[in-house]
Amino acid sequence: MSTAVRKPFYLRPPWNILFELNKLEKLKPWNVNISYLLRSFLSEMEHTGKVDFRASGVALDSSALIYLMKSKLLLTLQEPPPPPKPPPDFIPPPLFLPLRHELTSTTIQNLLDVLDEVLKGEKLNRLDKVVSQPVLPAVTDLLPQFDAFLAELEARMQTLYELLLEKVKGAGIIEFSTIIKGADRIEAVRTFILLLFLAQEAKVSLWQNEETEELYIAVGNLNVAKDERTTR
Amino acid sequence: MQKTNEQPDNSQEAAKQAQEEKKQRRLRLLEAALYVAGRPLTLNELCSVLSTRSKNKTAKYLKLLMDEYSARNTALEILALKDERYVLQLKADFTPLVKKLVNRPLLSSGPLKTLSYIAYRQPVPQKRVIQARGQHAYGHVKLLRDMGLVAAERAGRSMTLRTTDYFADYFGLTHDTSTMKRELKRIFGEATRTES
Amino acid sequence: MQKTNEQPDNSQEAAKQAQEEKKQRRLRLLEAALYVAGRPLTLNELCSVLSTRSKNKTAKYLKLLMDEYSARNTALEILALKDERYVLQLKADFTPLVKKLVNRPLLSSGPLKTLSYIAYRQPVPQKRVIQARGQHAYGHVKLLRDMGLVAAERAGRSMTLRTTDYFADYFGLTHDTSTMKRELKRIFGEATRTES
Repeated sequence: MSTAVRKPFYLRPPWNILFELNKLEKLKPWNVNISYLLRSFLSEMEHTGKVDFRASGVALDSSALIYLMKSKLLLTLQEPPPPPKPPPDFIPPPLFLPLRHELTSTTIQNLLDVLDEVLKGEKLNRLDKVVSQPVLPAVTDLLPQFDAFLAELEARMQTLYELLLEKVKGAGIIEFSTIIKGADRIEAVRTFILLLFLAQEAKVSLWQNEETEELYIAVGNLNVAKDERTTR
Repeated sequence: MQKTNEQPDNSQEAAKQAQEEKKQRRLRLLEAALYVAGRPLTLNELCSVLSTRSKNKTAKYLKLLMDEYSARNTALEILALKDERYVLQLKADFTPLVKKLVNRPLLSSGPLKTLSYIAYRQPVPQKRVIQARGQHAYGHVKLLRDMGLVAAERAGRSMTLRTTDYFADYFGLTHDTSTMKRELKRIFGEATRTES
Repeated sequence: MQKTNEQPDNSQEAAKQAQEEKKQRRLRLLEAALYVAGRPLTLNELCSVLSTRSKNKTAKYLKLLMDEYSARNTALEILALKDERYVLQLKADFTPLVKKLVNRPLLSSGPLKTLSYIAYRQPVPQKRVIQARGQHAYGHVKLLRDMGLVAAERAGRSMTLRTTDYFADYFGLTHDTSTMKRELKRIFGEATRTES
């Protein structure tokens, strides 16, 4: 009976972060390596031989949430943490100048000598007076990776959405297990994450049967009666 | 017994000495201020060096310092100018003898050009100065303001620049702005007439 | 008759007086030179002010002038530096009291820190200075170059910075870079020791 009392492995660090959503909200998403967590989660589950779809589902949901948090931060242009700085160089204390009175050699004649040149410069500047607008770097220069990421995401979402529409023939409900039949685990995870993004855009709605743990995907304009089992 | 007898003398002596030290300290502070400024200082500026509001008191100490300098055999002199200003300077007859040692310009040529432009066009919007002199002139204006050669006035969202009294003192021009501008225009005019 | 009797005395007196005047004249010339230069002057430069080739003679007068300054109650001092150089400057304890009256930039500690870093690491790539001191140090370097305290040399696409002779003069340091760096290490060493 001791196994029943013992906590499942995924409630221990580092995976516990995926199962304690209240903690997750306080975290900086940049500090979470989703890929590592999910890989190790899967291999640990494989190792113990106990495949728990429910735990997998929660893990996926949490990962998707973290992914979303990262995406949102990128959208608000929060920069990823800078690389660690090299150890600081020795900065000697300021050298304070001893005060001396020093006569300087500039005369009004010197001032006049340069004025001539300055006034010529003024004329030239008026001739080629260009309205200089503040030059901001193009958005693509700032966020090339983000752009690629978004495009990739959009494309995959579109592909999945088209697949779903095809399967349900315009509108209908389909099980998650049907969609991922024959796919390996990573592919299943990818599909799940894409589903979450589609759900966020209200293109699909998702709910889960608590008994069978099957995930249902409603596609198109379905008037689905919601019951108390409806979950996100 | 002797000790008690001497006490009044001692304390009197001590008070006198403290008074003298205080006076000397003030004279030295004024001397230090005039020396490092290298330009005429107003009585108000000198009051602030002594941390006093009394112009009379400061003027009294300045008189003492001036007397000290004139009594001493020295190449330097302290003069009282009009408008309650005071200056420490080299006596005029020494100037030609040591002038060759002065080889450091007031400003390097970039900031000097910007200064000449401001002096010629003043009061001039900072924007116009930048247009005429380029983006790097922002740094020049900063330097010129730090050096007290140029003052800025905010007019709405823009900034107007003009030269200061220090500028006038340095180049031996009058302080009165309109007279100074006439002087400047005349001098500049003479210099630039050939150009047009 | 009286007149003839007095003649030897008078001429002796006159000679003595002439001698004294000559001495005073020389002291005043040296004082004037040190005052206008505001930087350390070499014994050679000071010889030329006295129109003499005798370093000994000039050094003797300088000694007299230094004694005169230290005997007098004054805010100023004349110091003999290494390499036979002499400087007139404000006594250090007056500096904080009159600093605000100086019409020269470079009194804020940011640019001074950048300057001491360059002095300590010289010759140093500008890139490294920016890395150590941050982006705002571009402005500091510009200011230090404008002030003539730092010189830049282009080496390919990068820029190497070092301090100028003027810098060395200002701080009373030797002109020889490696000796100067040793001197600085000692000064900084002392400064950091007291800080920690």
